[in-house]
Amino acid sequence: MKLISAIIKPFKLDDVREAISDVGIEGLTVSEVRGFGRQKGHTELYRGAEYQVDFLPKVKLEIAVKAEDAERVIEAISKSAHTGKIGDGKIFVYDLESAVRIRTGEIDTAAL
Amino acid sequence: MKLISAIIKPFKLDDVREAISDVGIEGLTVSEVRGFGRQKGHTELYRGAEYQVDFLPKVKLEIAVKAEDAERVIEAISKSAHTGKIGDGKIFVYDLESAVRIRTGEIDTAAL
Amino acid sequence: MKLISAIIKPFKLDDVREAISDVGIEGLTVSEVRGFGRQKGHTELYRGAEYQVDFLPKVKLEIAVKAEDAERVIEAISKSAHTGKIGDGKIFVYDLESAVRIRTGEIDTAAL
Amino acid sequence: MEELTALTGTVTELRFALDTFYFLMSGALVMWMAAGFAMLEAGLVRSKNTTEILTKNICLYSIACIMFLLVGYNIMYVDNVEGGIIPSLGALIGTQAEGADHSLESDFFFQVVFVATAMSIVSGAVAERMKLWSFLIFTVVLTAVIYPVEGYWTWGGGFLSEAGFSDFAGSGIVHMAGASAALAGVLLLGARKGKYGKDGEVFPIPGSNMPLATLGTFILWMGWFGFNGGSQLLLSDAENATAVGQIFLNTNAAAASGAVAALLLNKVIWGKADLTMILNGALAGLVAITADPLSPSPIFASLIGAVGGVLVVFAITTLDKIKIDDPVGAISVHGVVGFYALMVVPFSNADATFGAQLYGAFVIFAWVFAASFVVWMILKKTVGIRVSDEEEYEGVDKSDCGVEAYPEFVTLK
Amino acid sequence: MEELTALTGTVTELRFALDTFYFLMSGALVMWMAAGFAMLEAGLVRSKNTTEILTKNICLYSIACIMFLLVGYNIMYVDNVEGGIIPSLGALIGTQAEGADHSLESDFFFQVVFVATAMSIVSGAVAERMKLWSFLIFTVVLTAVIYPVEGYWTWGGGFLSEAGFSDFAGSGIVHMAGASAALAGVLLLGARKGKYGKDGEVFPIPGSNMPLATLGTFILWMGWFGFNGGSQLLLSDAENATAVGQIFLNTNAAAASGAVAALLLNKVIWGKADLTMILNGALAGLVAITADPLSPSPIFASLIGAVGGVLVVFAITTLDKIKIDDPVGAISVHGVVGFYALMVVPFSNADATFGAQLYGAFVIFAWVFAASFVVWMILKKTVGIRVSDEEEYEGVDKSDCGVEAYPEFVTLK
Amino acid sequence: MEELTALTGTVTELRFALDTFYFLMSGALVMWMAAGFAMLEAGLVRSKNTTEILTKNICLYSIACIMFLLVGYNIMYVDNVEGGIIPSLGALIGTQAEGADHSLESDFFFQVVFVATAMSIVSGAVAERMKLWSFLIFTVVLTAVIYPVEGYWTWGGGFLSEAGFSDFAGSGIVHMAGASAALAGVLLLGARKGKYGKDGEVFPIPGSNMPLATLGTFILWMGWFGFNGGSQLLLSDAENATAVGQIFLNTNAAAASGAVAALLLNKVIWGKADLTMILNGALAGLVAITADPLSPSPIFASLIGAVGGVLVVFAITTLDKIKIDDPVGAISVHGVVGFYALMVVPFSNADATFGAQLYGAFVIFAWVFAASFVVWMILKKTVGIRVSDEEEYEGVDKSDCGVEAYPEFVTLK
Ligand SMILES: Nc1ncnc2c1ncn2[C@@H]1O[C@H](COP(=O)(O)OP(=O)(O)O)[C@@H](O)[C@H]1O
Ligand SMILES: Nc1ncnc2c1ncn2[C@@H]1O[C@H](COP(=O)(O)OP(=O)(O)O)[C@@H](O)[C@H]1O
Ligand SMILES: Nc1ncnc2c1ncn2[C@@H]1O[C@H](COP(=O)(O)OP(=O)(O)O)[C@@H](O)[C@H]1O
Repeated sequence: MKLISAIIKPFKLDDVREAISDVGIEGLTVSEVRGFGRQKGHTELYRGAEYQVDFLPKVKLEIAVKAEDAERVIEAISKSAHTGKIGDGKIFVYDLESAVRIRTGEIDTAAL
Repeated sequence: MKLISAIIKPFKLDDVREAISDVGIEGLTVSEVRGFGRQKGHTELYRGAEYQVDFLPKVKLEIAVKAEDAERVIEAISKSAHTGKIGDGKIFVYDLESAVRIRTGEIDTAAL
Repeated sequence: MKLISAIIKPFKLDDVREAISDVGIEGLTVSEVRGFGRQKGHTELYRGAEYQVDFLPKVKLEIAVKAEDAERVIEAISKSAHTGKIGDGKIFVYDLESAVRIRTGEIDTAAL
Repeated sequence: MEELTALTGTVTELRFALDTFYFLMSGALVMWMAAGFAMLEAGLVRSKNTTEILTKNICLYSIACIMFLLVGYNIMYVDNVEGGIIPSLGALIGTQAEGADHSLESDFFFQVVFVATAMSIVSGAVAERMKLWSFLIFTVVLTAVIYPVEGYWTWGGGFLSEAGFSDFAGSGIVHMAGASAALAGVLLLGARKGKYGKDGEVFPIPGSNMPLATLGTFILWMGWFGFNGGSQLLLSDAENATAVGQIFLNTNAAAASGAVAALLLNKVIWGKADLTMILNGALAGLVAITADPLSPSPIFASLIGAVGGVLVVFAITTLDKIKIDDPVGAISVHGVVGFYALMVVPFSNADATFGAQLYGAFVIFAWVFAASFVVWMILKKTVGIRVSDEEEYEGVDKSDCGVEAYPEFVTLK
Repeated sequence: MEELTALTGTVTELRFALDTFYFLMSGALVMWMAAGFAMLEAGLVRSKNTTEILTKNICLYSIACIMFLLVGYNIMYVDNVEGGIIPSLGALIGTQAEGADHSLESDFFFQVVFVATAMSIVSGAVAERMKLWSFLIFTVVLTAVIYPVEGYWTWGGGFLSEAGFSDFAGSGIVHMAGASAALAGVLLLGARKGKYGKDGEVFPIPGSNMPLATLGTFILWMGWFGFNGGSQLLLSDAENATAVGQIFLNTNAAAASGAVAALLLNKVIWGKADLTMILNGALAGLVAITADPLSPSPIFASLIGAVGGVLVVFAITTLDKIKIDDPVGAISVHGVVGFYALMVVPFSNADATFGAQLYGAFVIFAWVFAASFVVWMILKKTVGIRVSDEEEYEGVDKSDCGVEAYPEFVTLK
Repeated sequence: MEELTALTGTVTELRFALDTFYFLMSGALVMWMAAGFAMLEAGLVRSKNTTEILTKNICLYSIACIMFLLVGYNIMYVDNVEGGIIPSLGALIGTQAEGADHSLESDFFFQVVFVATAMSIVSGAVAERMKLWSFLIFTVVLTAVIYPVEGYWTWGGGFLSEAGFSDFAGSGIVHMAGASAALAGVLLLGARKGKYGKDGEVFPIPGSNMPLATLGTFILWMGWFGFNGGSQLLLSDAENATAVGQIFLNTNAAAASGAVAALLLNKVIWGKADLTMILNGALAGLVAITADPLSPSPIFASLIGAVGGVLVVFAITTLDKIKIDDPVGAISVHGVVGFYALMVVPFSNADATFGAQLYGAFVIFAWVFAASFVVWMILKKTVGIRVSDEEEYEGVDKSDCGVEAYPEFVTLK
């Protein structure tokens, strides 16, 4: 099994979710994160002093998938999260050793 | 070493923490996440239009443990987070290559 | 490639970011987490009843790096996040199988 | 001579106008207290129950206005027997009396906002677990019948007023009455899940928004100038104007002392300044002076308020010990301190006696508690008064209102 | 005799003083409505657009005060022809008339806050997507010219007042006028991104802060006592004082009934108590009674308010169906219900006729809508009225103000 | 004849009643400013220091009320020598004078809320790093002694009033005085950690809640009608009533112009509309007109306010450059603009001279700054005035109050 972790632009979340579900994956976990990268933050102004807000709000998706599905999911994310502008984000893939579905006790691919 | 990542129902957090500490693990890191899975969100109503709030608030636990402890911790989580109702969540296990305790510089199992 | 995940004290974030960028790494992803460990939370008081707030606000950094950079980055974090007081946090290292830069489709080390 | 008569008429009308205006301004300030209760309670509950408590507050005010117009005012004030127990029944507000000091409509407006205050007290105590609709049905009964009946007994000229019971602006009639209804509800409702441990531990459930709670307290403090100041009922001559000034001064002094007393007590006992206790202290000071804001000297008023501020801190912790769960401290502030306020009147007001005060307090409590208990019980047996465990866990905003209070903010669950 | 003359003078001055004071207090309450609109709108937009809507609100109030002082008041009230259409032009507020009932300055103060109210209505409807600076330029024109001109037609003694058009406190002149300007803006502006789906779905965009929205409503409710109560213009004799009391009572009753009607309707249709609809219901009740808060009996006033509360719920859902995107419901509350308010006057006020009401409503709408449309259009063609897609996505707080409303809080984007 | 005498008596009492009522309403509005300061400051500090600033605000108001009752009012107003420097000492408020225009109690009530205003100014400037208890001890001294002494010099008939110093409603006596005390505190306290870089950079620390800050400003704006309007002290004849109307109009115009001036200046310099600057601009307009809200024409009042709005923007950025860290801009708004307000009086008020104004400003500043400096210094040497670095980092809410302001919300630390 693989764990795909994708950092994307927040407003792409719905598109990505749809794309993933189109390739047959229903489960995922999302968190609000802040990204630092080539894309720079913006300058804010407060009481006459400018300051740099470096971080950018991003959304992180974690999706556990069967090894054989990984390729398709990565592709689906790549396409649906793509805008071509800097800051589109990254997809990282790790090896997932095991998985448990708490409700049923099913394990590994059955748990996904 | 293993990294156990568990996605559970928020109101189970205290129970799970207790169960884990009962098997001798004291350290863990928690984050607020949103889950999408078989369990569906709820419908909200706003000014006469209904809409689906898909995501469900979940809590993600990350626990680094010695390889030999992994089994016991997984079991402790499985039991304490269990309600039997859909949406109980998942436990994922990864291989953890190395660990450092920043305060002391201790590494690997000594750092946990 | 390696994925370095560091849990640090929030007020050290700026220092750590600087230290990492000094060793040539520009990208990272940050999230707000809560830590439980040896460092205990604090007692709060509300309407005459004391209660223990166990969790401590921490910040989690995730940094994907080339395998050969890992050592240097870990050291940079160790140093810059260090206060010597309990609760300084942990650094965890995983193996990262692959990476994709969504904007360009570049993969693996080129994507970092 | 004719001119003099005309001028006398003009002056009489002018006094009527000023007294009416004074009533209307006071009433507007008391109306504003509805916002105060709404903000205070919204700040002291968890974010998942905030929309519902706001809904309850705006709806209870609205229902109180409607029911008091339809029957409540009539029950309380119109065509009643002097010194009686059972009021006459009827609808609407009657007709303007000849030679009245102010317009009937301004009187109604000033009175109606008091009913809403009494009901606002209830909403805080039963927050975070009571069904919206059962609460609203109870609101109908309290504002149409329960409150007007006991209001008649004193302010409407009923048997309590004849017995010498003295409650200037309603520490008992409004505040303790509201708290009595609340207590009956809380007893039947039980504590919030997770509030008390198996071994008697008290687990605090902090309110979600301190600025709102503070704003609510300031609003109430401001509105109370109308509440107490308007209760003099007349302003247009030197004696009455002076009295109203005295009332403003005493009301303010009592609130300030209540806050400071709670602050100091907190510092002594716990070493910290728990803001919510200080807010309750200020409100306790206000309730404490409400039974007689006119007779005490400013210094004595300050003392009365300070004792109120001390009392409320102990009341809150004591109620927690006996597992009476009141998220905002309403029973302590309005009930315990309301009772104390009644009992302290004879110290500065020679017309009041401890016996009459005790008698009045007992009668009001007995009636409101018993009547409320019956209504809550009927509701419990029929539609139910408590939300399901799951709804309580998820927050009543979702189940009752469908709208979250802060939908965009990430919260700790 | 001399003494009598002196005393008569004193009494006359005293009346003047009381009526002036009554105006000033009423004006202060209406000024307070500016805060109410600001909070209501800040609560009903998303957090990323909150600083900007606050900025718009405080600036529009300020601009309204300046423009109305410079030319608006003059256009509306000074040196105009009775029954005319085109007002005389001039600057500043003129001079105190001999034998006036109250001071000119207090009159100006009471009037100026009304202009701000009209403009506040606009800001809510165009929220979350209109450029700050275009909005402010429009504010200049509306408060300097568009509103004063139509204000002159009725309240300044122009042709509508001669035609028998009756609008006591401004359901049409203030509220429907504001909504007409808003409608013109919204039509040229279009809906917020993501509000309507390709297949006609309506995607709700929940407001970010319900306590603020509720607070705003309570503030408006309170301020409305000044808005309607002050519109009697005189207080200092028995008849007028009684009238003002009646107005307070009716205003309160209509608001309460509007809220309860919206609550019940929501329960019946959707099974839940949508707080934002209840808030809009209360405001609808207030708008509904504003065209004539004096003539109806309290019961009839309640009915008027209740129908307003029902109407607003249907108006909001209907506007959504035809894709008119109004984040706070301003067009429904002030426009639809404002029109209804005008049309219901003849039922209780014998001096009003349906014909004249329809005529007045039509004239006001036509003028304000057309004039606003032209101004918005010019702005659109020149500086533009809508922010870029990216700015809209990022939130206008960043692009227009540079300051986020809640910079420390983690929000769902 | 007897009837005439009786009627004259009635009318005299009626005037007394109206003037008392006017005082009480004005006082209630000024009391409301305490909530305004609390909300403004709560919005402009970080969330981790919000509970503590709320605690400070409600406690300082309360302490001010107690201390001014006990000794402050006596020092300021009772049994003093005309034209003197050292006031007589004594306790409580004295006795009602024969033939006074309004009740003594209403006078006290109106005066006491001014003291609280002065102290509220301090709390904002020293926010986010000063120990709660040291602050409260300072509050006792300022409200019991420092303020009453300088108050006596002008309003109590002391040597400054004799010297022709003119400060109608307290731009100097209240606002600049508060700012002087604040400045002394800030100098001894130092800047917040992380506010200034080693190389002189200014790192902004944005406030956590813009709607609260805006609400606070609107509350202050509203309350200022009582602050300035009530300072006419009399209302009940045509001249005074007209004056009060003029004051309302000018106060409103100055605030509006201050806001718009700050807006335009921000646009020109930085291209954005920084809401917090606009709020400060409105407040600067209010402070600017407070030294004389009666003499200027509305247009001139607008100018005065506009210059105030410009001044405050430069003052804020300048203070930052010299590393005087004032989280809410209190020293700029109340100090810098307060001084300017005093100096602008002679332009419209022929009775004032630049010499006397400068003299008065100097005396007030010197006294309040020096006396405060001494008190702050003693506190610093004994109990300490600044929290530890760790407490400052963690937020003073935890260390001082034990209660977080928004415990459920996830924030960026
Ligand atoms: N080495 C990295 N490790 C972890 N996260 C990264 C890394 N580099 C970038 N990111 C994440 O990806 C986001 C986008 O990266 P960025 O360099 O801004 O643009 P792009 O991906 O288009 O080159 C960043 O905001 C950050 O969250
Ligand atoms: N494939 C997956 N990858 C990552 N997280 C998942 C995955 N499937 C489910 N989850 C997480 O687990 C939670 C529970 O899953 P769900 O399918 O709703 O119920 P259950 O675990 O009872 O079958 C989801 O809300 C989501 O956070
Ligand atoms: N086994 C673990 N797995 C995951 N996170 C941990 C673990 N142990 C500690 N942490 C994280 O590291 C933080 C610091 O750990 P703690 O034991 O308090 O101090 P120290 O690292 O100085 O020994 C914790 O707050 C928690 O977030």
